Amino acid sequence: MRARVTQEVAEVIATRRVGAYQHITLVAPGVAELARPGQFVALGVGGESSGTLLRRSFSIHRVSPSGTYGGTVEIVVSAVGAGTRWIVERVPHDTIDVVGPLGKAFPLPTDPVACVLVGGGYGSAPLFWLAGELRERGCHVEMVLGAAREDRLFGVVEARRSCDGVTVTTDDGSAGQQGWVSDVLPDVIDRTKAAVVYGCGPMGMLEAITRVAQAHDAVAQVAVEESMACGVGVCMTCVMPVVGSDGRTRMVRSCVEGPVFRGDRVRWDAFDGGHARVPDDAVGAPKVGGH
Amino acid sequence: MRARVTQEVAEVIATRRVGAYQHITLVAPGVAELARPGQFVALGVGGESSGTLLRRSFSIHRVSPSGTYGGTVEIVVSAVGAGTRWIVERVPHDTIDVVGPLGKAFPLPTDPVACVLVGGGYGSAPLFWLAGELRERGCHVEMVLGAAREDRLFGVVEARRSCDGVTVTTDDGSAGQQGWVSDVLPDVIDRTKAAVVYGCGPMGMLEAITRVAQAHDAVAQVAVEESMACGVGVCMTCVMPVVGSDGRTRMVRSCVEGPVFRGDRVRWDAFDGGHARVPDDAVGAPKVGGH
Amino acid sequence: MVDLSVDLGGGHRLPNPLMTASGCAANGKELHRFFDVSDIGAFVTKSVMAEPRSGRGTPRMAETPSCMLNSIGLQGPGIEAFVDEDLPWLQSVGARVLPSIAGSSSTEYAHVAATLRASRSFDAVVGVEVNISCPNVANRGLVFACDPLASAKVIALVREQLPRDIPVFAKLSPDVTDITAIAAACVKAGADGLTMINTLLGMVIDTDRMRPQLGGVTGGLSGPGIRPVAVRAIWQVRQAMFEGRIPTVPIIGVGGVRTGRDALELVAAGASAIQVGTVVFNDPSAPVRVLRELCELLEAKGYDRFTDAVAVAHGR
Amino acid sequence: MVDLSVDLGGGHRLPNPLMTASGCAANGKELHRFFDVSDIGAFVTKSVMAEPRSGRGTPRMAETPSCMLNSIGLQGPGIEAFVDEDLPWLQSVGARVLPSIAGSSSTEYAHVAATLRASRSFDAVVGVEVNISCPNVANRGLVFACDPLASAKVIALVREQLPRDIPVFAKLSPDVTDITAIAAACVKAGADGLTMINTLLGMVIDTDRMRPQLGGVTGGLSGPGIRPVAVRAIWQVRQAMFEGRIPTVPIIGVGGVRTGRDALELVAAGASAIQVGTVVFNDPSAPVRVLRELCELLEAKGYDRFTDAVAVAHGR
Ligand SMILES: Cc1cc2nc3c(=O)[nH]c(=O)nc-3n(C[C@H](O)[C@H](O)[C@H](O)COP(=O)(O)OP(=O)(O)OC[C@H]3O[C@@H](n4cnc5c(N)ncnc54)[C@H](O)[C@@H]3O)c2cc1C
Ligand SMILES: Cc1cc2nc3c(=O)[nH]c(=O)nc-3n(C[C@H](O)[C@H](O)[C@H](O)COP(=O)(O)OP(=O)(O)OC[C@H]3O[C@@H](n4cnc5c(N)ncnc54)[C@H](O)[C@@H]3O)c2cc1C
Ligand SMILES: Cc1cc2nc3c(=O)[nH]c(=O)nc-3n(C[C@H](O)[C@H](O)[C@H](O)COP(=O)(O)O)c2cc1C
Ligand SMILES: Cc1cc2nc3c(=O)[nH]c(=O)nc-3n(C[C@H](O)[C@H](O)[C@H](O)COP(=O)(O)O)c2cc1C
Ligand code: FES
Ligand code: FES
Repeated sequence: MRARVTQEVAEVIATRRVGAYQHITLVAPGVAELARPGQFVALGVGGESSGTLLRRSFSIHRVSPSGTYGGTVEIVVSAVGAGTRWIVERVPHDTIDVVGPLGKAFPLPTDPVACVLVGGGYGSAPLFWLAGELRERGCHVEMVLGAAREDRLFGVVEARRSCDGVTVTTDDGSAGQQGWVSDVLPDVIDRTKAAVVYGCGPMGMLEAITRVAQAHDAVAQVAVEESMACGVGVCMTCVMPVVGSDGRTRMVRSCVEGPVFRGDRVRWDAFDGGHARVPDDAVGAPKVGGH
Repeated sequence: MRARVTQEVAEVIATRRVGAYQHITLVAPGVAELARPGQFVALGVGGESSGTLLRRSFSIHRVSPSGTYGGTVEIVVSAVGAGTRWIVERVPHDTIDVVGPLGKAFPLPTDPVACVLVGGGYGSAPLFWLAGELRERGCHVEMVLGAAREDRLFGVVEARRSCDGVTVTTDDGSAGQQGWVSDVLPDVIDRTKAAVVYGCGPMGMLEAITRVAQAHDAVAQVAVEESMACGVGVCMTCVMPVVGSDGRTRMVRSCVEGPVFRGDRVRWDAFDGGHARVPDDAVGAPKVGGH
Repeated sequence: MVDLSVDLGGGHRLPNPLMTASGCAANGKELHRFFDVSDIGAFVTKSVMAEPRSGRGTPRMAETPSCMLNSIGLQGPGIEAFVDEDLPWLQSVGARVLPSIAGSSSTEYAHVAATLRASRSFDAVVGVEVNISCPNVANRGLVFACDPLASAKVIALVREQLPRDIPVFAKLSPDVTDITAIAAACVKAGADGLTMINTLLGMVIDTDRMRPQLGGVTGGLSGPGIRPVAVRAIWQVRQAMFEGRIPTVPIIGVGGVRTGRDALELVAAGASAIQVGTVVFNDPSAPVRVLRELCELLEAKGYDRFTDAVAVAHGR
Repeated sequence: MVDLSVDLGGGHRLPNPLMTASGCAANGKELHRFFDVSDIGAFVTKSVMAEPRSGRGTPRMAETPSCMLNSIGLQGPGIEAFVDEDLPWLQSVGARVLPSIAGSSSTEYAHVAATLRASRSFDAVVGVEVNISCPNVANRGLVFACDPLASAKVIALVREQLPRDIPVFAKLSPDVTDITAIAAACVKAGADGLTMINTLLGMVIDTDRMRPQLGGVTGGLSGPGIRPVAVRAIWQVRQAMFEGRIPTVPIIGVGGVRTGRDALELVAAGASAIQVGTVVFNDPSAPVRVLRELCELLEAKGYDRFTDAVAVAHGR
């Protein structure tokens, strides 16, 4: 059986600016009840006469399964294009059509091992909830937050509250240490003897996290962000080359088999400037001279 | 020289329900300054990601060339489809893109003759402003307002205030006299000895007004409502067969040569169930066997 | 209550005319989380070829106004896995299945059809849709659907592999000068029905990188924006049937259906069944919603039977 | 400042590549109320035929998602009135004019071209666009643009009527199986450039009345929704030029351009000039706005000359 999913017309009950992002709270009791950290929601854009057909995906920042308004779902949105601009312009009492929860959640360790959670930009959004669950299981949890500049960091204060240690990096040094998360990650893993590194952020960062984790004998679990037409597993647009348990590479759907993948399973060698090739050794790859 | 026109992003400063309609006030100083009764505005629908390309046209109900907010333009909207639904959902401080004033205004008599103004449904919207201008010129002005039911009448109270006489009809008798405006019009014309009958409303009503006016030696000036893609005279979608001063019929653009036409110039015989044929005697009409 | 049932051939009476569109619904499991896939008239599966295929590299999609562009490259498990896993699952939940088959050569199509026919869950099959919008390796990659002869050959070979009571639907491409010529060739070759339309060939440039946005350079355009092209294609072919230029066979309409009103547009133009494709990405339960809306519309208009509305716009 | 100028042939250097699209801008007076029509590279007029034409009955349009459908039926004053009134007016305001001509037979096209050439304001003309998407009475109404031979004949006859320094642009229809074949035929017949694309054939059913919504039954689909088809057509033809299958001539891109970004898409695919059509109905000053946006984009990307961006997406 696949995980349960629901579709609901959610009311916006709060929306506020946080640095470069918009933190939005939606009343979506169905989603709130079912979701686990690492899953995402897909939001419809525009009203009845919208020319924007495809939903926009957002990691679930937090859920509150019940409350004054019923269960709520929170997301953190960076307005980069027309779809996200429409979403951040919603005001309280506006409604947004939500499908979720979607995708696989972060797998949790069975033992109380140390974990490092690495978030790039708004990629930190799903990590606080994850941190809470890990600490409940007795894990030592540290967080590394990185971004281009200070206003693109999300949740530094909350990180300090909810984790056992926080390291911040910015490309321009406007907050924390100047540099990339991958510069500080080796030390954090070594110091905490982390067994798992969780990552969420841009592809390049996830690849670097995977590399560092591998070099330091930790498992990387990364949440990817691929362009998705449907988000529910029916269109095959969100695929990426991933090695299966049988050792063979397949183009797998990141919306249902991801967005969380074990970092060492992702064929990072196939990614290049926004494109992902089908590796020649992938199952069903085009043969020379056609199929 | 053609009449001047402007395009502006107008702020909604007031919007309220009036019977079955929404009465909306827009800050549009450019339009307000240039407009004359009978002209219309064309409003953009939806935001940045709207799939609705074409503007929606509305008669100008009233303008206030200056005021607290700058000049305002008022319209009365009946929500019938996706575009008008979007417009009536706008709340104060939302903006709407407005082009106007468009089309020809109602021609005013040079002498202080008696006039009857006939409005069907929201078709009465532009008539109060016209009534004021006519009375300023010393005309005796009576109004006939008709609609299917009471909530589809617009401006009965205002009519009583701004005219020398008001007759109301509804199809179901829920207000005024049961029946059509054309039932009461002959008496009103005869009683007032009206020289001009102005009409605005559905096509069938305008044809009836024209017929009655002609039979009672009055000139009919009717404002039509054709489906318009551009509203500014460039697309040729809004045409209808009209007899010119040379006695020849042409397919003329109702957005620039109308929306106000002399009723006896319109080729009512060409209209049938939402379609308008090109009369065989029209200039450039298709000949048998092609052009 | 409007009688929504429809018979598209072979005596398989479908409870209603709503279907998924090939490639827009995967093979059932995913949408079954949103609605019961046996509630719609038939479930159309992703076009399947002989062997497993990885499909193309990414990006595979671009969003465009009221549309989208895709170049999936027929990713799929191959016909063996399809008949071993997907078809039995669909049968287990009671779905009526219209498998879509594809190939790079007419013999590949025939092989896929034969494998399907020999499979243990073939009872669930109510017809076969032949996706002829595939590049023909024997003809420099020109798609079959652009050539009446190549189309006819594929249809004739597929028809041979399948029992008579399984209607074969040829799925046509709108990217041709005269779609009635292709339709006529397919029907003459044995097609029991036609599905119209497949995507339009389109392209998007990524203006940040100043290069084609899709890994596959060109792609297929679909969604509400193309609906007028679908309506026109259905109208033209149905008109040719009325005029006797093509034998009358049922048409399955597809292209940009978002609402019951949209579905009715295709029906009035001549479609006897309706597929909902891209709009599923917007609303995963669109097929059942469109069905409900269509039913309400027919009821409001006083129709007793869905089939009475088919092609009514002709000759008005 | 980016150098926006472009030479489309005949030594007529246009100050910039932005144009109106035929039939979406009337003949200038109306839009001159919104912007100075001499500010854009060239003004393309409504296709004009030999005689005055009433056009079709109404409704002549239907709105569709991100698009519209029209069947105007080439309403117009005829070439005599055009050269007596419209062309002199355009000349008087300093516009560079690209008249669009049409006909029901190749001789009608030639007659229209000859009348244009003999007219007193011919100096304002910087080229002639030949709208070959007209029904050919000699061939059961099949549009010229769907047949390479018929297209070539029209172009050859028109080319003969006009001085060498007046480039002739053949405006192609996307409704063909292989647009490069039509392009090749037109260039071989003497076309100095190509305009792509005209509208797609489409149809809308009025579901209230259950009959075709347009008086003319079918109509032309235009607007942002068709942009991917325009980009693809431009790309394919430009690719054929790179591969030497068609002699290289300038392409004027048209189809769904709403913003400077959209224009750049067509340019990167191979267009040397851009027309803005349907979007004018949404925003009457769109041609100058798109020009400004395009200029800003080119500047941000570091281009010195507009022409350097033409066709850059090829081979990346
Ligand atoms: C699983 C997942 C989780 C995500 N979580 C978040 C989050 O928590 N906060 C947040 O701000 N953003 C998140 N994103 C990215 C977000 O979905 C995109 O920024 C958004 O889709 C852009 O839409 P747009 O209309 O503003 O941009 P446009 O560029 O106009 O979009 C055009 C098309 O490209 C797609 N697209 C563009 N950028 C991305 C992207 N980065 N990832 C995927 N598709 C993209 C859009 O969905 C759309 O189909 C997530 C994406 C995925 C797949
Ligand atoms: C000169 C003029 C003045 C008008 N004045 C008013 C007014 O004061 N108040 C008011 O409520 N309405 C007025 N209308 C009608 C109004 O423009 C339409 O009701 C509106 O365009 C419908 O848009 P929609 O999206 O809600 O409906 P839809 O039916 O979804 O629209 C589909 C398409 O048909 C066109 N259309 C539909 N109905 C009409 C119609 N009656 N007239 C013209 N085009 C139509 C639309 O513009 C659109 O392009 C006027 C129309 C014209 C031409
Ligand atoms: C992502 C995607 C994948 C598709 N895959 C197939 C396919 O495998 N076989 C096929 O015949 N059609 C395929 N199609 C075409 C659809 O079945 C349908 O014909 C087309 O999209 C038009 O309908 P729509 O506008 O409702 O989507 C695909 C369409 C999309 C959007
Ligand atoms: C209302 C209307 C009328 C048109 N008339 C003509 C015409 O007379 N001649 C012509 O070559 N193209 C005509 N076209 C096609 C446009 O010039 C253009 O090629 C097409 O609309 C695609 O561009 P767009 O999407 O920017 O509108 C017309 C288009 C519309 C919408
Ligand atoms: S987004 Fe459609 S399959 Fe993943
Ligand atoms: S609406 Fe375009 S010419 Fe009148």
